[in-house]
Formats: sequence, C-alpha cells, structure tokens
Amino acid sequence: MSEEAKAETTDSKESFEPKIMAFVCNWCTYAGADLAGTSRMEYRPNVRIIKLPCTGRIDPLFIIKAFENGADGVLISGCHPGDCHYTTGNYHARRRWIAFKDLLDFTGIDMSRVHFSWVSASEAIKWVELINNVTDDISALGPFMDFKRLNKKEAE
Amino acid sequence: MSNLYIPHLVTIEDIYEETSDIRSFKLVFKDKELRETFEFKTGQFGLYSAFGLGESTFCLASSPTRKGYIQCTFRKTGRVTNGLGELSIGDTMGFRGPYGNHFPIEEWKGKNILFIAGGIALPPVRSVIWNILDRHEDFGNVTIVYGAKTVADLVYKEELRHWDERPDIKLIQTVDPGGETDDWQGKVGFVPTVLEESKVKAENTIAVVCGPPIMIKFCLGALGKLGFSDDAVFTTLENKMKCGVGKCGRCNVGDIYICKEGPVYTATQIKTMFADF
Amino acid sequence: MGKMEKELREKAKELLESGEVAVVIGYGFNRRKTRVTPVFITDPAETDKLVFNALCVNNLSIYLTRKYKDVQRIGRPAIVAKGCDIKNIVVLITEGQVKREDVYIIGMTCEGVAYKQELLKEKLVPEIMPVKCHNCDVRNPHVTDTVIGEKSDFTPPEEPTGMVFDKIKQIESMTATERWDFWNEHFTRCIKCYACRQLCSLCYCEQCITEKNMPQWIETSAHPRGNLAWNLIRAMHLAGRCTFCGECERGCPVNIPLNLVNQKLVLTVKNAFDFESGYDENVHPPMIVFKEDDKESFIK
Amino acid sequence: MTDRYISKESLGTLITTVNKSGGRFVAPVLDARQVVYKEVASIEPVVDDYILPRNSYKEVAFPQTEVIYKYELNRAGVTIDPVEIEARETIVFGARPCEAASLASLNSVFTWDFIDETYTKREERVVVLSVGCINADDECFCTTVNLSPKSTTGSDVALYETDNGYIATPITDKGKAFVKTYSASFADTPKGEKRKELIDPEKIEGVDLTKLGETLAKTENYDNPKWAELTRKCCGCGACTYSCPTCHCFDITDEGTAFEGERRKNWDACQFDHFTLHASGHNPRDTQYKRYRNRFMCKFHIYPTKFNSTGCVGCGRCIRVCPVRLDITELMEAMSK
Repeated sequence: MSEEAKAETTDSKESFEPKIMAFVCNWCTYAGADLAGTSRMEYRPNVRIIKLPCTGRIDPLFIIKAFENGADGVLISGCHPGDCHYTTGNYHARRRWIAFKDLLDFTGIDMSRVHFSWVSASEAIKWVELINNVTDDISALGPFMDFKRLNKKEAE
Repeated sequence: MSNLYIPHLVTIEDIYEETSDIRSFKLVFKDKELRETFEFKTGQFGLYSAFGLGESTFCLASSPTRKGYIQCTFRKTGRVTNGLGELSIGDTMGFRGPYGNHFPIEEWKGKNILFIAGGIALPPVRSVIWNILDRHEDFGNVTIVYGAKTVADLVYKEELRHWDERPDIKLIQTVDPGGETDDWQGKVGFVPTVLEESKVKAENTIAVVCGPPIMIKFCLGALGKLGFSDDAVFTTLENKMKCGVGKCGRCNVGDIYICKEGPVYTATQIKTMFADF
Repeated sequence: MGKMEKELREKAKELLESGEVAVVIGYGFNRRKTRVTPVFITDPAETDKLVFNALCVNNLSIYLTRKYKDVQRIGRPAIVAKGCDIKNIVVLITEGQVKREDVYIIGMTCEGVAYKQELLKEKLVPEIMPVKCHNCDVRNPHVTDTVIGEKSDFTPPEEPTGMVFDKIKQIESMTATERWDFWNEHFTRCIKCYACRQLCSLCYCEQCITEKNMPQWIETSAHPRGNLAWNLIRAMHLAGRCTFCGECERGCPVNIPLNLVNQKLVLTVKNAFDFESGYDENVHPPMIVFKEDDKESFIK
Repeated sequence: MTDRYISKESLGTLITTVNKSGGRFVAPVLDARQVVYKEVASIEPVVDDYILPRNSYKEVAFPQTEVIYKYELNRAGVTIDPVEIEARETIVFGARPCEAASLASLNSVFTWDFIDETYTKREERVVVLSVGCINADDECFCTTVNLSPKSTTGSDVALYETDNGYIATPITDKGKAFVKTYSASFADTPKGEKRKELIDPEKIEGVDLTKLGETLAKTENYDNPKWAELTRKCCGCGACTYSCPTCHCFDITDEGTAFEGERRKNWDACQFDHFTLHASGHNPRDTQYKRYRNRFMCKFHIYPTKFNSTGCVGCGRCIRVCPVRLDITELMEAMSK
C-alpha cells in the first residue's frame, strides 16, 4: 500500500503515528537523549535520531531529504549558544536556519512541521518534553501530505 | 522485443578482492535458459546495475570459451562501483549486454600475440588471453607485458603467477618507479619503456594494447619503433556510457559511437579519428 | 550612447595596445545588429565591435569565474561592467575567486537596461526595465578602474518598489497551502537546464551539489520533487551572496519567477544581519560569520 | 486524397473527440507568458498567433523524464517490474513544417540497430498536423537548411491557415487514415476560403551546407581555433538542447533506496560539463567549446552522414532561448568558409 493510501485510510488521528526525523549534534542533544535513556525516562517512540558531529553540519538539504522520504516532521537540535563543542558551530547553524526557515516558509512548506531547539547534555527532561510535545503537535496536524502528493504526482 | 534498458538479473557467485579497491565478480544468470544460451565475443562489454544506484560499463573479463558464467572487474571509484563494492556473494545485480564489437581473433590464427596492459586495463585483455590460451594450438607465441603503479595495484595476482609459471607464455611484469617492494621480481619502469626494451619481434605478430589514454599513446609510439604496422595493433577506447546501444549520445569520439562501433579499434583507425578522447 | 561607446572603444584599444590587459570582455552586436551578445576582444583593431546600450543585459562577470578556463587562459581581462555587474565582481573578490588586481573593471554608468532583449522595441521605457534598475543605487559604478559615461543623478526610492516587492508582499499574505501551490506550479515547469546556475557568477562551484551523487542529494530528474529540491537549494546556496542581478530569472527558459525567492532572501539577510551583498569587498558575507546575539524567535 | 477543410469550430470538436476516444491532443497554448505545446481538452486555450512554441513536441514520444522500471529488493533477490509504455494516439496540432522533420531524425537514432521501444512505441502513434507559417522572425532559418514553410517532410497532415479554418492536405498514410477516422470534423473547402500566404524566413547567404559538411568531415578542422573563438561565450546550460527538436541525449539514472525505487530515462545535455566525465577524472570534453563543438558536429556532420537525416531543422529555438545569444547560424557561416 502506498504511503498516501496508508495515510488516507487512517481515519482517526489517534491511530496516526507520525514519523519524525531528528537531526541532533553529538555533544549536547545526543548526550541529552542518551541521558534520558540511561535514566530510563520514557518518551514517545516516533522520533528517529540522526546524530551529527555538530549542528553546523546540518545541511538544509537534510530537511528537504527527510520530507522527501516521508517524514511528517523534522526536529533539529544542538548545543545552547556558547556551548558548542567546536566553539562556534551552532552560531553558524543559527544564521543558516534563520535564512532557511524564511525560505521554507516563503515557498509554502508548513513550518509547524519543522522544530528547532537547544538541548544540552544535562537536559534529559527537556528532551523528553520536547519529543512528547513535538510528537503531539505533529500527531494533531496529521500526516504531511504535501511532499507525498509530490511523490505521487511525479509517478504519473 | 522487450525494452532495451531492462537488465537481466545475475547472482554473484564469487568475489575476488584483487587489490584494496579493485574487485572481480563471477556472475551467473538467474535465468536458467539464458545461462545456457548466453554468448559473447571477446572484447565486448556490458552494463552492470547496482539497484538504487545506477549502471556502469565494464568489459566482460572472462573468456567466451568458459561457459556458464561471466566475470567483471572494476575499481571502486563512483556511485555504482562503490555500491557494487558493498555487495556480497549471493546478492543480485543487473546485467545487460553484450554490446560493442570484438577482437577479430579468428583472423589472428597462426600469429604471435603480444598483450600490453596497464593497471585496471588487464581485464579486457584477460578475456582475449584466456580465449587464446584455451585454444593455444591455433596461435603462435604469447607475450604479455603488464604494468601497474605499484605492486599492490597489480590485478589477477593468482593468474599472473599461473601465467608466469607456464612455459608457453612469456610474461613481463613491471611497476612504475617507486612502486616496487623489496621482494619484487619483475621490472621497474613504465610500460612503454619496458615494452621497447623487450625487443618483441614485430614479424607475424599482433599487438593488443589496453590502458589509460596516455599509456596507449606512448605504447603506440613504442610499437611503431619495434616495427609494428598500425593495422597489427589493436586497442580499446573507453568512454562514459549510459545506454550502451548508440542512443544516449555521450560516448562518441567525433562521429564514431564507441558503444556501437567500438570499443575495439586498430591503431590505423585511431589515428584517423577526431581528436576527442 | 554614441559618446559612451566611443570612449569605451578608445579605452579598450588603449588597454589592449599597452598590453595592460589581454582581453576585453564586453558586449557586441549579433550579425543582424538586433541583439547584443558577449564578445571577447583580443585585437586592438577589433575594439569597434564593442557596444553599450539598453540591450546589454548580460552580467559578464560569469566569465571571470573558474568555470571559464579558456577565457582565463587568454590572460588578464578587462571587463565592461554596469554597477549591478560590479556587485557580483565584488562578491567574487570577497570570496577569493578573483583578485582585485587581476581584473581591470571598466565601469559603465547606466540608465537601465531592458528586462529581456526581446522586449526592447525602439526606446527603453520604464515598463520594460527590470525591478533592479528602478531601485538601482549603483548607476554610477562603485568599484572600478575607470568609469565611462556621464555621471547619473538618479536617486533610488527610499523604499524599494516594483513588481517583485509587491509580489513578495502578496505571497507573504497567502496561506501556506496557497504558497505551496503557487511555487509548485512554477517549479513543476522547471526543465533542469541549469541556465539559472550557469548564468550566475556566484554559482562557480566546479561540482554543483546536484552533480554530487554519493549520495545523490538532489534528484536530477525534472519531476516536481526533484525540481523543488533543486530550486530551494539553489536559492539557499545564494543566501547572503545574491546581489539580485536577475540573471537567473532572465535566463530561465520556462519563466520561473526566481527573482522572488532571491529577493526574499536578500530581504531576510538585510533584516536579520543588516547586510547587503556586493558593496564592499572587505566585509565577510553573512553566512560565514555570526554575532553571538543574532536574533531569532523560533529555536525553543 | 484531395484537400480537405477543417473550420475552427470543427477543430474544437476534433479535440474533444480525440480526448473522448482516449487519445491525447497536443497543441500550442499560452503558459507562463510563453507559447508551449501542451495537452489540451478543448479548443479554448489553443493559440494561433505564434512563431514557434518554446518547447519542441519531441516530448510526446521522448518525455523529459520517464520510469523504465521499478525494482524491489526482497527475499528472492530483486524483482524488476517494467513500466508499460503508454502508447496513446497522440495528435500534435500546430507543429511548424520545419520541426515536423525532427521525429524522423530522432527515429533514425532510436532505431539504429537496437530499437528503443520507449521511443518507438509512442512515436508510432503520433500524428503530426503541421500548420504552414504565415510569419517568421529573425531567428527562423529553415530556408538556410533547405526546408521551408512549404515543406511537408514529417507532417502527416499539412494544414494551411485560411480566414476561418485550415485547408488540410493529408501527406502520409497515417495522415490519410487520421482524416478518415475523424472525417466528421473535415469538410469540403467552402468557397472564398483561401490559403494565407506562407512567409519564408530570410535565407542566410553565407551558409553553404555542402561546404559546411565538407569542413566538418575533415579531422584537421577539429582543432580550428575558430571553435573556441566563436563559442567561448557559451555558458554551458542545457536550454538549447532541451528546446531542440532533434537533440536525443539522455541519462539513465536510479532513484530510490537500496530496497525499492525506479530506474529513469531522463533528458541530458551534451553541454553539461559532467556529461562525459570519466570515473577516473579524465574528461574528453573538458572545456565548453569542445562541448559546443560536439553539439554542432552532431547536427551538421553526424546526423547527415551517419543517419542520413536532418540534424538541424532551422527552427531557431536554440537562438531564441540562449541566455548569451550564441547564434548557431554565425557558426554555420564561419564553418562554411
């Protein structure tokens, strides 16, 4: 069954389990998520984490690629400003996101599906809350059909 | 007639790691009937698919005299070849072919054959070598000059050893200066130089040259000095190909489509082509 | 314009004769003298081919980039450049692609050019001028070795005006779905000829991201998905660098309004980082620097 | 078969009839401020005041991007699911006599020993209704390549504009069959309806196709410095090749994951620098003039000598669309000397 058909047969939003891609930095957010895990905190299982050395490595392409491959939401997270393991990576990343967010918004990509956050290595609780909130938000929005329709359109 | 671009499925029956980045596959068609009937001529090539990554062109490195399987050798450099580099025995890949022309070995009967190859260019020559060795009684002396950058870059090491031991073949191996190891038994020097020093007799001899464009250029010069006529020198041209059947328009050298009219040419033909390679 | 052309030809001749430059990159007429095309003058006797008029729409700074190895091989170039073209040369200098001393800039004062050559019938009228010309603050070129032409006394409006700005406002007032539909309608037409990239002097990468195939980040097929990815990333790679010269839109054979995305990012960069591209070769472009207190409101 | 007549109203009915019978009707329409060939369901969007549409109608048989097959990795290995080639009857209305010659040229490539079904299956079902030109612009040069608004090569039915409709001359068997099938739309020419005068574009005096062919055939001219001088300005985009009715280059590429995806046949352009790049890093056409030279050779040497067909139909699209105004006729002139 195609993604779309699957999504369309999902009548009630409760049974919809969103796919969320999280691009996180190795040193802060991943460590934070790790801490949440080792502390046996429970959070929603909808998130698939991709670990990168630094938020500075998160190319805008990743977001587009995630949506192309069927993500319903994307989360990007790294060290708080000033805490970057490589001193300035997250400052550069922040500038890039400021521009890219405007571009995405301008081209009509639903910005409520893209979340940005700072989560440090000690903020396991914040991570858990973040994931739960993002998952709830995106569950409420339902499946992200824009890109999926695009996929279908090109197959015609 | 079915769609040209749909490959046959083949299973990887064996993998040989030739060097750190060169691999050979022994491939068997999934289709039983095709396994029996598939035929090709030495010098032809095929397009090999790694699903999800695309197609690449390599020659058929096995000899048509060995039935039931085909063999290919490639260097892991691009998207497809790296993908193929990750496959294991038993995996499935795609193959379509054989395409292109071939070495006219039937016309070479009774003649001595001189093979010259550099680096990864031994595979196309290997097909001819085995084809000739399998019916050695039809041909004269066989001489092989093979060189690579370093000892580690020599491919088909097992077969080189085998050929070296055979009394009916003269094998000259060489590596580029600086590429030798302490226990290296062969020569040190570039292929064209070694070729010239070998003093191979041009009389009643056919030369088959394969290698990078620059090596071919100098080898043609060296063969000229040894007294070979251009008609007796055969080489292959390689260009990027996508379709393999003369449609996609990228392998042409001037007005010659390598995939359809090549890849095998005599030195005479090469010298009259548009300088586009 | 007659006087300017005369001055230009004399200057070009002088530069070539003295050996100061090996080639003058300028504009010349086609056979029928109906259209203007880039010319490369190496012989002082041929400088009469140079023209300058409202048909001179091309941004010749593309020929200074490393994509044009056979142009570079000729030797030191002099380039005929309008103020807007000089902005691109400035960015090339900032980004280390061209050394200031390696290029002789013949700045042309300019009263505007046509949006596309086909539009010019007899006289240049404001209606056929691109938005950049209406808001131009470099009609007197800013970074030059010599200036040709009389000083222009045009002052651009305080607030930039024109169709592009109006349209951006209109798009911003749409809903996300409307915007998505608007852009997909345009991007779907894309034929992936890459004229936008090839005409952009700031797209000088020898291997474009779309040609990188391990992995294949941007699908090369011209289907809606591949087109969207390509157009978004092309715009993003020009964020903080684009000088709004408008060449990509002019060259687009299927009329995708690329100026809208480009200008949107120009505005974003101006508002967020107080930076305008193409004025000062000694200021770093905004995407390679940062401030610790860059303002944003969306990172939670 | 004698000349028939189709009024503008009947053309409207023809469009709906073709659509109803499952066929495609492709005609010039206005889209994003330019005239392009597009599928239409009614006559409303169809325009008749144009020189040439921006795109070439080769798309109907050779689409810009198409799926050859889908693959899926599973326990059994790999399953290949070939995509059936959709071969609907396709009517191309409003083609200009110059480019009508182009499908025959593409045919010669796509059937050269190996038959490319993805093309031929569609091409077999294409009916070309050409409309003679009553206008020409500066970029038109069909008369220079021995074609003209009067030529009928490649047209199945040649149409000639009148005040209220078109006079239709069936040329090929396919065209005759078409007129027969849709005979309800055709009638006898009413009195007073006369062909409008066809306008020839100006012939470029300096071009001599025979000489041009001879020049190109000589290998020593391959390194002529003129190539670099005249094409240095080429910016290396694919606008010319993608608008050209006879350009046939394509790419075969995979899209998808290692588990499932598809293989596609996409247009490609010899003007791109990565087109001929070898895996080793060697590129036989490493500078732009070599790539342009290849395109030019393809049109005026390879097509005529190898395939015995027209390489360039003189539609002038490549000149109109070129962002740096590289004029192929200037090169033809220079190489005719």
